[in-house]
Amino acid sequence: MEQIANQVIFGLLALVIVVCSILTVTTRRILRAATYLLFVLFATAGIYFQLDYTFLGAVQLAVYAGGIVVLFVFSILLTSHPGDKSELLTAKKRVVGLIASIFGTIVCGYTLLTYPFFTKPLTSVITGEVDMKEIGHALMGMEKYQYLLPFEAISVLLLACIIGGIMIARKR
Amino acid sequence: MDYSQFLVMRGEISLLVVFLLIFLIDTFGGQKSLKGLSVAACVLFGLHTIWNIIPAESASAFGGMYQISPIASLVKTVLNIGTLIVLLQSISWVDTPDVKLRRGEFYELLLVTLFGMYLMVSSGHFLLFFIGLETASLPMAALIAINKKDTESYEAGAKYLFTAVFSSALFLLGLSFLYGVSGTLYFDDIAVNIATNHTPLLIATIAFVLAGMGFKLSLVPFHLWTADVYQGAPTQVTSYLSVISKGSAAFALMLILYKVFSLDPVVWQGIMWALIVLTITLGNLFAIRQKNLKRFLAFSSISQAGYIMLGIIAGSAQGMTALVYYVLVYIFSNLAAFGVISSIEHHSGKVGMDDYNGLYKTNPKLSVVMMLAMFSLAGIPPFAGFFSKFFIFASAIHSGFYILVLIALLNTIISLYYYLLVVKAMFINNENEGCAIASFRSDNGSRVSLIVCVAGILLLGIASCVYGYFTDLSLLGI
Amino acid sequence: MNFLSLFVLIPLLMMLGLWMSRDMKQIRTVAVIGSTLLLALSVYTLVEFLAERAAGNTATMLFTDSRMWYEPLNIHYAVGVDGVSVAMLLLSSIIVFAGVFASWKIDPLPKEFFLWFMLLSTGVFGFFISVDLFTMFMFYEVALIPMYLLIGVWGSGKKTYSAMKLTLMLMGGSALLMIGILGIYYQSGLHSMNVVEIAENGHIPMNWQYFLFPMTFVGFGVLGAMFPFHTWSPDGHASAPTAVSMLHAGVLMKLGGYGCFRVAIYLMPQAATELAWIFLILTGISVVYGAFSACVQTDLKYINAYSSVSHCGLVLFAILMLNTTAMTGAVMQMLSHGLMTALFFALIGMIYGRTHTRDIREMGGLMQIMPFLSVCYVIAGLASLGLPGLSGFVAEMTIFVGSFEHADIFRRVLTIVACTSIVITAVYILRVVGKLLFGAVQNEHHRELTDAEWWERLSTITLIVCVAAIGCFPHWISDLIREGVEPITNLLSQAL
Amino acid sequence: MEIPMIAYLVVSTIMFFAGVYGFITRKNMLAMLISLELMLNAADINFVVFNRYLYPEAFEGFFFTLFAIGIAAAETALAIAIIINIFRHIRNVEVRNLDKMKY
Amino acid sequence: MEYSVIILLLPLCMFLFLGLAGHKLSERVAGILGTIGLTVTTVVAYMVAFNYFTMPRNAEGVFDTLQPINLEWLRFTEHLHIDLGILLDPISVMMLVVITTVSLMVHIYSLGYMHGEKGFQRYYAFLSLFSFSMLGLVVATNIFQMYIFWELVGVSSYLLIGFYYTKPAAVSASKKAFIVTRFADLGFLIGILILSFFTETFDFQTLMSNPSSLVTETAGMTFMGCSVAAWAMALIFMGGAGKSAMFPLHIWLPDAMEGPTPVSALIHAATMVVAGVYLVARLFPMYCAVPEVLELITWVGAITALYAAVVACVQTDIKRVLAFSTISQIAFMMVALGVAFNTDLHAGLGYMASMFHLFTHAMFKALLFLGAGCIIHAVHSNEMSEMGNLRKYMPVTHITFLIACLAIAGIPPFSGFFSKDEILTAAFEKSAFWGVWMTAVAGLTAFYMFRLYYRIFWWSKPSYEHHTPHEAPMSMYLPLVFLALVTCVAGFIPFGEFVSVNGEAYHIHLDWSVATTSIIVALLGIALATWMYFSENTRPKALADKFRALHTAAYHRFYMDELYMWVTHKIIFQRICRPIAWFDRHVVDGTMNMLATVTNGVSYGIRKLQSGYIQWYVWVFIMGALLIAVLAMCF
Repeated sequence: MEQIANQVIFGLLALVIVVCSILTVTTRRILRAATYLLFVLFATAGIYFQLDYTFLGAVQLAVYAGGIVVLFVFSILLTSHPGDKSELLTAKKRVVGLIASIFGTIVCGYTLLTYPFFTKPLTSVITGEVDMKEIGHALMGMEKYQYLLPFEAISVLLLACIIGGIMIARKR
Repeated sequence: MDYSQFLVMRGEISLLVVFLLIFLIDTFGGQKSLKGLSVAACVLFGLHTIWNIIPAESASAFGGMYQISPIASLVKTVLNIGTLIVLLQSISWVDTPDVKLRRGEFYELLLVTLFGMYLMVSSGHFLLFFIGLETASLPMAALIAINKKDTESYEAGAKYLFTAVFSSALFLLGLSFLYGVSGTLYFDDIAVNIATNHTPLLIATIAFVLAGMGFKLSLVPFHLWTADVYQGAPTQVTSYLSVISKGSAAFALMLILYKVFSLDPVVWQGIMWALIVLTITLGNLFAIRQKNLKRFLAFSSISQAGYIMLGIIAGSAQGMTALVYYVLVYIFSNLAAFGVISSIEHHSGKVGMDDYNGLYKTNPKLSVVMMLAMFSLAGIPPFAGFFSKFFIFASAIHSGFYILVLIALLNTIISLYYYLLVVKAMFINNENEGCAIASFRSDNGSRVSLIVCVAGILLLGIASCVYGYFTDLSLLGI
Repeated sequence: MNFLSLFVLIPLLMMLGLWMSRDMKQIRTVAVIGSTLLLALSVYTLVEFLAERAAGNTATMLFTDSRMWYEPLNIHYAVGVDGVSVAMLLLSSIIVFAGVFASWKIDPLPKEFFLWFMLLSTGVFGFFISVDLFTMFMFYEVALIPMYLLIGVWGSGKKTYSAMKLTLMLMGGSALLMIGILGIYYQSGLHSMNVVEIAENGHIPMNWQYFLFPMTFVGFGVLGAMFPFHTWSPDGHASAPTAVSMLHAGVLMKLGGYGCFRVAIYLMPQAATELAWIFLILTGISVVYGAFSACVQTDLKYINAYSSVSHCGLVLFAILMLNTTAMTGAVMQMLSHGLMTALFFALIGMIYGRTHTRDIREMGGLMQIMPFLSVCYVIAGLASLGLPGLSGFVAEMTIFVGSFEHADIFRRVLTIVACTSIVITAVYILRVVGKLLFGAVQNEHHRELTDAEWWERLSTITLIVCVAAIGCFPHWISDLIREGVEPITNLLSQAL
Repeated sequence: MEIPMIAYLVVSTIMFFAGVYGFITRKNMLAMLISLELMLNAADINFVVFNRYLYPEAFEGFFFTLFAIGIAAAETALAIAIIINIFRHIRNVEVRNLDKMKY
Repeated sequence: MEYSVIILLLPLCMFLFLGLAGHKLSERVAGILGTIGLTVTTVVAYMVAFNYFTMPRNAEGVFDTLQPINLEWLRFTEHLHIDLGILLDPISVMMLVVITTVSLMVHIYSLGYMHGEKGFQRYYAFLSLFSFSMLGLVVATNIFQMYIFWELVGVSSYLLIGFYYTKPAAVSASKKAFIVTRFADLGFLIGILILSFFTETFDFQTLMSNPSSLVTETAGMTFMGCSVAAWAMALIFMGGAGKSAMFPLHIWLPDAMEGPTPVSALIHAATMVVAGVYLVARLFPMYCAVPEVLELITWVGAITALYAAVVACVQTDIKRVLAFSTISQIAFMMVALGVAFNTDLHAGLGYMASMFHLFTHAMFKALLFLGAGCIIHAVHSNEMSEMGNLRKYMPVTHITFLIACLAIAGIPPFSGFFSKDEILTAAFEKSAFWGVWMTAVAGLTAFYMFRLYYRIFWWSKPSYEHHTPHEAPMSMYLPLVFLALVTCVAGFIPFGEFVSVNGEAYHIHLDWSVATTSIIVALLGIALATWMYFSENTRPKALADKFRALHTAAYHRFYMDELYMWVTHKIIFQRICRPIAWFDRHVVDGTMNMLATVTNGVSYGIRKLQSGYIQWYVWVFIMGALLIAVLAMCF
């Protein structure tokens, strides 16, 4: 029963992701695109939840949906009038884009499908979500599979991006 | 918790200290101290360079996430030297009214990107590597767009940023595949786990990883941003981009290929073979027609990247030595060229090749420096470029890539052609009526940097100890 | 540091001196002192060499000195000379000496001119004293690149085109060469760049020789103006300033022959034996083809350039005959051609400097106007067409006799074909002499021209004396060269 | 029956290349950036799925995704700054206006 | 006889001295210095000759061959080396005498003839150079030395023909002379190469010690149907034929008359042009080893003799007549050699006759040329139409000229009679065919010589308006007188005592049957000439009209020059050189340029790749990555 529910939920999430992804890149209204993106991000968070990575799902919601999409919406509102439609794409451009994406899908799909993954049953290893304490230790530890250094490093990156962003965006 | 592990990261720490000091001066310093910022940056960075000049022992920290080897440490020193030269060359430029407001940011962003490159060079884990890659490229976009009122500059910034994030997305996809195949992101473990793997997925992975790195190195066909960005960015940033960024990426790519994909090099050697041929040839073909010197040097640097790759494809300690040596020489030669260009641009605002007609009559010293740089880039003895080319070819030949080297060598003819065009403009052509570049005296920073570059061009080849030293270090392992 | 290194050091010091000179007088002083020192040094080398040989030293190379340079690749700065290189050094220093005087009044930028000129000389001398493949190759390229600016800045006519063509084609050759050298280095199994060592102990596998020999030979052959890679020569020579043409045709083209001899054949005798026929055909074509082309040219320098193609073709042709006599002849031909073609170019430069044209149709009767130059021109012409008593004759005869030593009909027929060049040479030389020097004065303005100045006289007389010296007393130079050639032919006979 | 891993992978692949399509075809720079988010997100899903299905012992994919989200945020911020800067100068964010330098 | 080296060194020194310092000297000093130098040389040569021929013969009754000096000059291989030395044997000593004598006469003569010419000093320098080269040629100890001096005489001839270098005709004549002989020398050189390869020596004495070595070494080897030995010897003969102006390589000689007349006398009559004969004589034993080549020599000689004689009959330029007569006479010598054989003295009669004729011909032909020089000097023209009746004005010239004409026509007791008679005898010995042929040519000789003689000295008196011809100065007519005296007495020299095919003494005795015939034929020729040219009349013109075709053809030397012109200009120049030069510029060089153009074109063509649009860049990016992946998977 649980299995079936899982499958149904996955099916829904997958459908949302696929449909909204495509809508995101095809809609002519930029604000709608942002909205569809939001749906995709929600659905992705859903997948993370489904896979018992609830912390990750939460981060996804907070940072992506809460942060990035809001940023997008603000800048969209800043740079265009709501309801503006961008003009139709030329056929040539569409074909070119389609070639690349379909070719890419085929290549990646082929490689993934032919690869003999040795999947382990989901339930056999861990059940339930990841322990937050464990996550904290891993994030702050210095041993193998612990991530203090990247944590420090990304802080520098974020600082630099802040500096850069401010520098570019400020008036003078 | 063993915080002494941070001590292994001597170079990164001291770089961050420099960064913080500048940040502090910038943020809290008065108007007066800001004036001295450029000099302070040079001095501080010089100290940092000297502090790190002795290569570190091989060591591993953070459970193998950070790995340092003598040769990697040497690469950092090489990058330091290059950055120092760039800093010297930008002393007068940051004081121009447009840039003055942002000079603090200029130094900060520059140092952060360098920090990112450090991480790339000495990471042992793909997460750290990826963060390093992003740290090296995202602030770079801001740097490129630093002349934000200048159309070309922000256009270049946007082009760089979009291509960079696209390539990092692709790189990320490749990494996810790699993770799926090997189950880990530690370099050493991956190498063990994929030892006998020959599946299409792994091949696609290699292709995507190469594409991601190929962007930084501007290998054909991942190079198209290069020319526009080089042209649009401020010259100082262009020079930084063309030597430091490229040099670090080259070494990082080598690191990945040697460490991660070392056990089965046939696949990536095949891909590299094609990439090298394309890169050198197309770079050269585009360079022929360029009239803007910055754009011209962009294409020249594309083909130079192809030559650098010859050291990687060799897949040996010799290739590694040759690569690092090549990068060093390339730094001196290219920075000499950019130094001249920026000096002239600073004084006359001209960057066209035709503007250089008859330069020798008005500015003989600068033209001689430019000529030396061109000859060195073209690989003419007795300048250092000849030696670096020879060694890199030797390493590729040693690994049996005769045809590849032959193609590369035939391409040197084309490259010689366009390098000579610059020489021709300066020495042979007559100056343009009325709009010749007037005679001027460049600022001290440029002078020092150019003298350093010329010394490097003239001495690096003759003084064999440099190459010998590099060899000793690279034999100690990556 | 043994004294051979002075050959590189002196030009370098001269460059330093030139760099510091302030006016024309100082420039000339430096140039004259330097070139005289070089001349003296090469004579000293010759004397020492002969003394050493007389004392019974039979090593292949004398005065060797080897210093580790690049240890990881076992590259040495290794010098040493044998008979052939001694002869070449002598040739180079003579021509540099003459060249300095021929460019006495160079304009504009005299300082820069001599700086580049001396860089060129450095390369040339360095090449001839090197016994290490890397250093050899390095000096080879050092000698090539100054040509670009020398022609481009001080040349005439379509100088930028010619300079570019010359540089690029020669660089193309050196690209092949680099493959060849690296291949030799890695395939010989010795981890050594030393020419003598590789020749004596190396074993380059046969299939590799098939690849590397053509690379090396063509690489050097381009500089030796081998058909069909000779087309840089006419344009390049025509556009170059006098002294540069002299040095280029006189010495630089010899680098090609010397390289073929010292690297391609010395190190890969088996392949040389088996593949010689291909290049024999090409060089045979060069010989006749160059001569025929020269017959219809109207520009003095073009005539001489094609004549150089023919004569240098003969050099390579003889080298490929792979026996002692022919190779001795080849080296003698290098010497002889070097001297007389330098003489030719010097004279053409002097005539051009006066008449401002090189078109033989626009000149005539110069004998009445500038007798000294004209007589020298006739002498040069006679040397070129192989008059006994001048150097061309002994060289060509040695080559023909040597080439004819082969028993197979193919080489004999080729030899006979090559022999016909002496007739064609006579045709175009006499055609020029007849049109240019004899007959009536074509242009009345020419009557006001003056004959040679003292520096020009010095330059030409030096060369003429050398041409005549070799032509009259060939045995010592021939013995000197033969002694240098023999180790190679010994290897060849082992290879058979 | 469990959900097969490959299903997730297919979804993420479609998402990725939808992003590629958008990136190549959209005219608005912000729309391109949105497409880019799709691509990054797709790669993140891969990491998570591989981690969960294949290598659940360690949390490498998990943490990679965590950091990748952070990086994505940073680059979005920077990109938007640059786009805003462009908007200030040319009053629109059409990508085709960025063609001053070519050939 | 080491002192014989003076013979070579002295002219060489004279040449160097006059060449380098001549222009500093006055004309007179230079001329006299040169003459004195040559006088000394002549004296030494006579001493050598005297000493040599008074030397006792060896056991076989032969004069020893001496090599007083032989230095190695250039070593090729163990066996092959060029030596420079002096070889004295009967023919070389005889040649020494001939050359020095004629040369001395010319030196003296030129003092007057060239007086006041621009470049007088240069002229004497060249004369010395020529004397040196020619003497070096005849005393060569090996074939390569001969070749060396062979080339040197070629060059001195070139320089002297082109002495009047401002005259285009002289320049082109000198060029022609040089190139034609060069072409012949090519054959000579190849011949030497073949010869030396098989016999492994250049040395004459070694070669002579085993004359058949070449044949034995090359036994069985053929090339294009002929044996290699025959090829070698024929090619060497080609060199001789070129120098000696044998048909068809004769074309340069008539043009060579553009040079100063004394030069023609020296080089193109007496000495250099007989070098070919001398060469064949020198290698005679080797030629006897390949009789087919001797046959060839006979044919070439005979055809040349007839051809030249016919042409000589209609030429109007007196020097040209003499030139063709020279060709014809040298051909006589060649025929004599061709019909000889070295088995015994009798069979070798032709050899002796040839040398004898060489000797006598040198004297009287030099005399004729010098005489012609006096005439030209007097009337300032070469054309017969400008002359006539000159006997009144120039008595000495007239007499000496007549003597020479009688000699060449073969009228006893002048020298030509004796030598020519021996040749005819030898020809008859070989076969009647050759005898009759050569006798006919001898008749023609008498005819055209007397045509010349009458046309100059009799005929009618043209109007010498501007100047009256006068006898030449003493420096000019003294040599004439001397040579005339020699011509009168030389026939009585017992030449066979000194020179013969195997070196033994040979007593010349006239074969009266042959002699009578030849005298009668000669007299007939003279009579015909007298009938036609003794005084002005229309008979020559009538005859010319009657045989118009023949006359025109002969006048144009049977169009040999035109043929050569056509071959050289139309074929070699237009059809070979120009296309090659075109090919070089447009195909070979064009390919190189095309490489550059194509590169540039490609560069231009692909510029759109760099379109400036990010999305295009990205598209290329992703397609590149995917394609690389796919390709890598495929391979």
